[in-house]
Amino acid sequence: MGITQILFWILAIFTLFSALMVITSKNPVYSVLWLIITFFTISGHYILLNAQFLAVVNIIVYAGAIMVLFLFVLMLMNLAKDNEPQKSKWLKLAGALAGGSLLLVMVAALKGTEQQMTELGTGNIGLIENLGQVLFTQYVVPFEISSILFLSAMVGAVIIGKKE
Amino acid sequence: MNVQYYIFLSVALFVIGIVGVLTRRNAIIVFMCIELMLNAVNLLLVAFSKMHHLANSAKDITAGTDGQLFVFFIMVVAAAEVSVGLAIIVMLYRNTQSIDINFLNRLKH
Amino acid sequence: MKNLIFLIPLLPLIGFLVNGLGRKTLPKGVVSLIGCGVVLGSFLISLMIFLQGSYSATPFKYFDFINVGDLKIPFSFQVDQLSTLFILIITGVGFLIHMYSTAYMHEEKREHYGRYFAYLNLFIFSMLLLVMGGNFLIMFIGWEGVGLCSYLLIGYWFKHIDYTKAAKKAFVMNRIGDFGFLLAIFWIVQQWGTLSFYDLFNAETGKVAIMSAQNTTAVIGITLLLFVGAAGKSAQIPLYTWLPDAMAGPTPVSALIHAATMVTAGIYMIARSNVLYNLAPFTLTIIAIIGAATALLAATIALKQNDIKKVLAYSTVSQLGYMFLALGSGAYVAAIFHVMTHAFFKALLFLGSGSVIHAMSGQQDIRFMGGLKSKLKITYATFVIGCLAIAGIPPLSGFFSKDAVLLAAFEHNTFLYIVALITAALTAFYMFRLLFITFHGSFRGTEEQKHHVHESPAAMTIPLIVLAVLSIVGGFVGVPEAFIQGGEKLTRFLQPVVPAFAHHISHSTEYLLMLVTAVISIIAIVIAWMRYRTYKEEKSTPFGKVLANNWYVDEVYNSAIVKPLNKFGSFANTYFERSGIDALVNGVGRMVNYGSRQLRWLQSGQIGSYILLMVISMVLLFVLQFFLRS
Amino acid sequence: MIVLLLLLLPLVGGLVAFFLKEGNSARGWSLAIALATLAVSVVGIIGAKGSENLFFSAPWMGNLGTRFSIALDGMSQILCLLMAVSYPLIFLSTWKSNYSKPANFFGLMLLAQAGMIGVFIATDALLFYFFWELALIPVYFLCSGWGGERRIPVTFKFFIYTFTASLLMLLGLLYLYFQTPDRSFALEAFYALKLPNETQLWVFWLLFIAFAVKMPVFPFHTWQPDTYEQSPTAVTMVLSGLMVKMGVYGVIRWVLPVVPVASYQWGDVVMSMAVIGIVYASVLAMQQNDLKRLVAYSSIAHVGLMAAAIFAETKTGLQGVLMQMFNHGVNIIGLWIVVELIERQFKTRKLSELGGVAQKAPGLTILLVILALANVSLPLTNSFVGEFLMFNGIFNSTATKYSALFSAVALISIILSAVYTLGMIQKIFYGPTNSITENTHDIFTNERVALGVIVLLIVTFGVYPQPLLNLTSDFVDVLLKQASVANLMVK
Amino acid sequence: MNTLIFTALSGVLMMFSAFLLKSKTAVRLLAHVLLAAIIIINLLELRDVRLLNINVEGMMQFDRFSLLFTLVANVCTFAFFALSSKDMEKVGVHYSDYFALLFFILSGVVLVASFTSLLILFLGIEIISIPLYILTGSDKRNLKSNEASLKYFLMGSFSTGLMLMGIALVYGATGTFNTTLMTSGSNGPSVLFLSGLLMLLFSMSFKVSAAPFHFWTPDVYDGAPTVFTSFMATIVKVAGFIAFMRLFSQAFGDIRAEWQLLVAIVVALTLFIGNITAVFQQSVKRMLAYSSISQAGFMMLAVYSVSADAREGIILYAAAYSLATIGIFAVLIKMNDYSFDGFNGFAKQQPLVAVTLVIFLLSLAGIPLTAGFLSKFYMLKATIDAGSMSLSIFAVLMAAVSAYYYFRLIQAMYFKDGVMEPIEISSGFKYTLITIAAITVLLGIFPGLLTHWLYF
Repeated sequence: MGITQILFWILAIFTLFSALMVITSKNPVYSVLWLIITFFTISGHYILLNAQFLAVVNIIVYAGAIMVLFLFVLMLMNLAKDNEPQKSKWLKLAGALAGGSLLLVMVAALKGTEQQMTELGTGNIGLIENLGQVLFTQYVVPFEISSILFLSAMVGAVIIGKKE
Repeated sequence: MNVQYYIFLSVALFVIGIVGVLTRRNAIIVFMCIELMLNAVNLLLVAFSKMHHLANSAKDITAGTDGQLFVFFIMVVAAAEVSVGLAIIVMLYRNTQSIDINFLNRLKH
Repeated sequence: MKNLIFLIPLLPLIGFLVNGLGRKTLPKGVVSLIGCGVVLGSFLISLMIFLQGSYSATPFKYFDFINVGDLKIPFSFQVDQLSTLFILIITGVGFLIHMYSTAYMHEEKREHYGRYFAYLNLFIFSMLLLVMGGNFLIMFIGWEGVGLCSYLLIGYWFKHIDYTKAAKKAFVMNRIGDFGFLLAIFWIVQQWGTLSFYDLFNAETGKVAIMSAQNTTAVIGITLLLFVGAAGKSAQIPLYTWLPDAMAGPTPVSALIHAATMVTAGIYMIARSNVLYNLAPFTLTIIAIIGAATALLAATIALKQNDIKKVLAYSTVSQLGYMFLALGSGAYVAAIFHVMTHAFFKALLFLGSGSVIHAMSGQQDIRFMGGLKSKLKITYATFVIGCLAIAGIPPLSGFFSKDAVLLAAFEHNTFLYIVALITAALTAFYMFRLLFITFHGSFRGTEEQKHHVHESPAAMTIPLIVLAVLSIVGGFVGVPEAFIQGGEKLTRFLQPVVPAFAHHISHSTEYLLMLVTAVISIIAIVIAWMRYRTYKEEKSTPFGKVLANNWYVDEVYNSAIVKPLNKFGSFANTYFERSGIDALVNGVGRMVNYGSRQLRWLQSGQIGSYILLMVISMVLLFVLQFFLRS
Repeated sequence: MIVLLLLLLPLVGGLVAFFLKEGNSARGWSLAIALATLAVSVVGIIGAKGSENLFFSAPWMGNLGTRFSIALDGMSQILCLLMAVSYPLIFLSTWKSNYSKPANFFGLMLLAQAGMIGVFIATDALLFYFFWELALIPVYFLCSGWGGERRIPVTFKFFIYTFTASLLMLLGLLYLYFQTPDRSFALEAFYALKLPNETQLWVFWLLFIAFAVKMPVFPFHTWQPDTYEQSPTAVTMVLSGLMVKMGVYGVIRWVLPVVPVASYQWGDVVMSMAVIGIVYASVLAMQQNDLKRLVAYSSIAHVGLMAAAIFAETKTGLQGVLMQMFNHGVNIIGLWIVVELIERQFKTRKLSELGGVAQKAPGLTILLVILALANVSLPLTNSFVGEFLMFNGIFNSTATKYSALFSAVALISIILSAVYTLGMIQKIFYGPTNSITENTHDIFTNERVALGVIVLLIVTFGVYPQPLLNLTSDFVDVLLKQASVANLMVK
Repeated sequence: MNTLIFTALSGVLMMFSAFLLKSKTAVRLLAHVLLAAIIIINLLELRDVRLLNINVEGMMQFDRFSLLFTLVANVCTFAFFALSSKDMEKVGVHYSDYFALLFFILSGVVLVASFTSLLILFLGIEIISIPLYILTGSDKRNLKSNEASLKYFLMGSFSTGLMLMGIALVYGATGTFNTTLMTSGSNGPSVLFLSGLLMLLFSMSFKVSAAPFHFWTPDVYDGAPTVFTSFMATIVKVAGFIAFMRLFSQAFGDIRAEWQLLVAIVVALTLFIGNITAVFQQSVKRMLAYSSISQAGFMMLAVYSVSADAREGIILYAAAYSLATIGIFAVLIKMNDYSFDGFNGFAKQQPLVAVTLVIFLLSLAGIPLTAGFLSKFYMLKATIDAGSMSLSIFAVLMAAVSAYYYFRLIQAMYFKDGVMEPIEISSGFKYTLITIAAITVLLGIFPGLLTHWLYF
């Protein structure tokens, strides 16, 4: 049981706990905050898997940009109160059960994979220059394509957001 | 260590996201849960990329990079999606003063 | 020769076409001229053939009627002694009746007059087809043709809905017979692959003639089915009820179709296929029994009828029963003989009654007649002759033919003989009852009838006289050997086609039987004389009532067959069809609609439920993929 | 070429008819086209015996293994003749009844004719299916466009019913296509198939259902009376006189020879269905008060007999069927013409409301009586020959153990048919006149001509049927050889 | 590749056209011109004439199939423009931006039609989806439109999550995103691989609105502005199918036995729910939404039986279905009343248009002599070839049901007489409709016109 393993367990527990908090906490703002924490723990995982670049990007993009955006919107709608309307507990139960069974099934299915499972490796492909290398040689086309995505998203945001 | 743990972890996260989607009424929270699902996927991808790197680094030094790049693209897309999604939610809020998805039932049958 | 024969049926056909198409334009004179002329023409031709005695066992083939695979049915005529005899009767009596009709129907409107003669000619044509046909199919064509004509002529006065109903009844009853006939035909095809009489029956090579096996299923089946056909056409139990109703038609029609010719088609058919019947003694027995039963039943009914034509109708049925009795006893010649004589005197009686009705301006109920003998001398005289003939008083024709029948019956089965004897007595009784009530006593009609009463014109009386003569002398062709050497002319004449009846009783017994018959008839007549010399109201006994309503047979049929059929029909129509089959078909559509209405609830509009359903189905599919598939 | 012409004439003519503005020109045009088709078909049958004119084949639809191949063999000839003879009669007899939007009406009529001719001459399964539907669609529009007040649901039921069945047939054909070695829809390829028995047993139903609904055979018949009742009489003529034959034709062409063993195996089932149907329909016909429904049921009875005779698999029976297809078509069109006349004059089809017409309209009476006699298949009318042959075929069939029983039960129909047909005549024509019928006028020239032609056909082929029989004799021999596989095996 | 580039570029151009061109007519004209240019380029590319070559690192593969489909999609879009682009003005003020988004979507279509890497697939689908979320909501004042857009967005991104999970699992199993290199291990496909496959199956089913992942379809199609519904229901949907087929034939073709059962179930469900539910609809628009589901069921048959027939068939189906549906929608947009009764007496007022509508409906119902029949025919052919008679029988029965609701519209137009307030229809519109109808019939008689491009 190496140090990485111990760290993994701790992080995993944190991740799951905070994720659960995201979906359970009454106050939306809290959920946002919990989600941010989740992202941090996930970044932790990335570091463990020494994908440093992704860890950083994750924090910047998600925790930094996206979640802040969420927060803004929530504030703007001042929904930061605990009395958010709840689904009837039957529906909740049903949802939980469905999700639980899905988990059960997938886990049951995937644990059959044990024998052909390989160990995780180390190595520094996660470093920015290596990624950059590949990104701008092999993956340049998708990279360009994603620009179309952004353009359309931008136009969309304008169409939707702009007051008439 | 064994990749299996990561599979289970991310599957668990993924399912938690799904459960969130199923159990919450607030559109934004639902959306956040979806983001959670995406992150679960990211985690899994990274884990796999490491795995494949170990498996194939002998013949190809950049083996497994693609997985991490995919994560990168997912983040890109997620960002774009968020911008649009929030715009839509705000628009709806402007019109109805609510983002409760239970009230979205003008269209049915 | 061949073409000459073809002319025989062709002439009436032409007459039919001309009269039918020109019924609006042609004046009555022309119509009657054509109508009678064509029949006379074919009569003369057939007479010529008869005198030449030029018969041919092999049929004359004109063209392929049906020629499919190995089923070859030519359109062919066969003119041998048997058919010639019938042709003579048909055309001869037919001509007289045509002539009679010209006077009887003269009040009809022009186009209806034309229509009448067209029908009459068509009937002669079909009847000739029937008797001349060289195979069962051509015979069947004529068979149905005469059925059609009787339908048309019974319903001739179509304004009266009842008449048309009677016509329909007649046709349907005949159809029931034809049902049997057709099946028999198919069976014959199956057995012997041909329908030609020659190929079936000729002594040397005939497929049936060379058979030895008796009472095989096929033979019995075929003969029985053929008999069903005959029973339908010749009004035997159980299919006789149409004949009395058929009296709705004009009287000459009754005389021609329902007495002289059409109803004897059944006898002709069985006589024609005697070779076949000789192989099926079982069938013959049944025929004999049914014949005797019919004869008796009809005779009893005739006792209580008050409609002059009804009496004659039932007596016809009874006489037909006689003929079948003869057939059943194997005495084909006797049957044919009786057909011939019966054609004479029954036609005579019908025409006589027609003359009476004519004189009484449409009155048919004998209770309102009486004392006509002074006014209608000729009619009366001829009528008496007819009655004597049918009663079998020697030496009139009826005596010989009836005697031949009784003799055969006696040798075949004593019981049947006794039944026949009783029938003979009854016949004599009701015929003279009719005679006395009609012509004797005092006049019971209305005043202006009384003034109107007059002897019929020559066109009507001449046929009466001719037929009367025939009724007297007609019997001499069949004087039994017992009387004169070289009697039984008819038998010898028909020898090539119809085998003679093998007598095996002494002449003395034969004399005795004749005596018995004659005496019994005379006694019956005397009783009738005492009872009906002067008309008095008949007191109705319950049994008499049963007879008057002819044993309620019609009612029984009605409630036993017609009603249930209609019940079933209306049930099927309203319930089984609509809410049975159709409901099933529509049910599918309804089901779809219902399902549609239910499925819509899945589309609740709630994202939550949508995703929930998706997740659940995901789970299910996962389970199916990983844990249920082997 | 002639065969192609036979198809193109009504097709093009129909399309042109749509663009004719005013009614009479459309009428005249379509009548002209119909007559032209008649001429062509007569030439095609008498003129061009076995010459190249009777076949046409061209590639189409690329690599689907189907060809645009059409041919006129004995059966096609007799049916095309029927088509060609009927249409002028229909147009002639309905000359006086004025339809709204005549251009569309006659255009659709001609299109339907093209479709049906196509069905009768197609020798390629896919092509056959194409025409099958092409014939259905115009008729659907005709019925629900010009029909009675309940037309829309009734016609729709008819459409869905037949459409579903025909889709199943398509699957059957498709399946057979995959069984052919060289993946082809050609008729010969289908005939060359030797399918294993158990396969045949279920393929049979896929194919047969479509035809059974079209004919219709007993349990599938419920659409028919309603449809006949609701559609305009001209269309009813097409439906009952011609379209019905598509079903019979289909069985003879695409079922019997293609799945012989199954046809043999299921023969008893189908025959009993048919025979029950005959009696059942006749009994129902006796119950009807509506003239159209009565004729409809009697038609069901007659067609049932054809169905039974087909599966008897005897030469006489099949020749009878082929001949009867022609006769029944002609006769029933005649009956419908009379129905049309009566309906147009008295504005009612209720038998109970009619009566005494004979006194006023003797011409009509005589013609109808002759038609009725043909309907009860009296000797010397055409249908007697056909039915005689069919009954004979059934009775002498070796394909079923119960041949005698079947024919006996079926033969009951000649009694029942007499009952309801004569009943009909009696109710309409005999007895005293009433308020509705007292000022009846006799028939017009055009109707007189149409009915006259029909009566002529009835009598001619009743007295001398041999020409029609010769036309189809060879075809039946070939067919039986093809289907005779069944007779080798014991049931 | 050229097509892709030019489509994207024209999208950008349209973006800026708002500043350059003031009149909407000019904008529309520009859009038409650009699309025409794209079609030409596409044609050239199909005939192997490339203006510029770009190394795509084996992430895309512009084979005949993809190019032919792109061509079909572009042509259909052109028909869509010709018929309905004028009606986009009614939706909102951002006229040029709508065009821009449509072009972006088209580029997405090109991507999903020619991907060989799951990354491209993912990007393509997103490029298709995100603009659609917006177009759905583009009628901003209309609550239904808003609601539809949010529903579509949430469920769409949910399915994206599923798809990503699938991709990840597949990647885990094979170590590559390249669909052509994916090989299941020697001892059968690993569980990872299969569960990834399932996830992908779910998400793709969602995109093509196959049951039980179809729930979004009726609501979204109903809520979206009709113009865009028409686009969504046709071009986008069939693009989804092309992606579906490509993915399952390339990546999972060799382990067909593993997933055919599931696909069969999905097909059956889709056909059943789509057809049965459509029967009861009272609004034509919603009926068309359900009919699109049922048609999807038929197209799924191509996925079920990945074969040459299926490829030809799906192309033909794409063309037939898109053209017919676009035509019907184009007329529907003009109507003031979307209910069936709204069409009562339509034939009297617009005989010519009615005829074309009838042709489109017959094509959808799969009546011979229309492209619709042949495309269904191809599907059945492929299915029977793949050895599932029962499935095809079921499909056929459902097709019969579909005739029920299509003919309801015909009945309304022709046989039910009602007074509908007149609608203005330009002659150009009419001629376009007639042309499209003519194409539908032509393809119904000579499918070779289209399919032979796959080979020569």
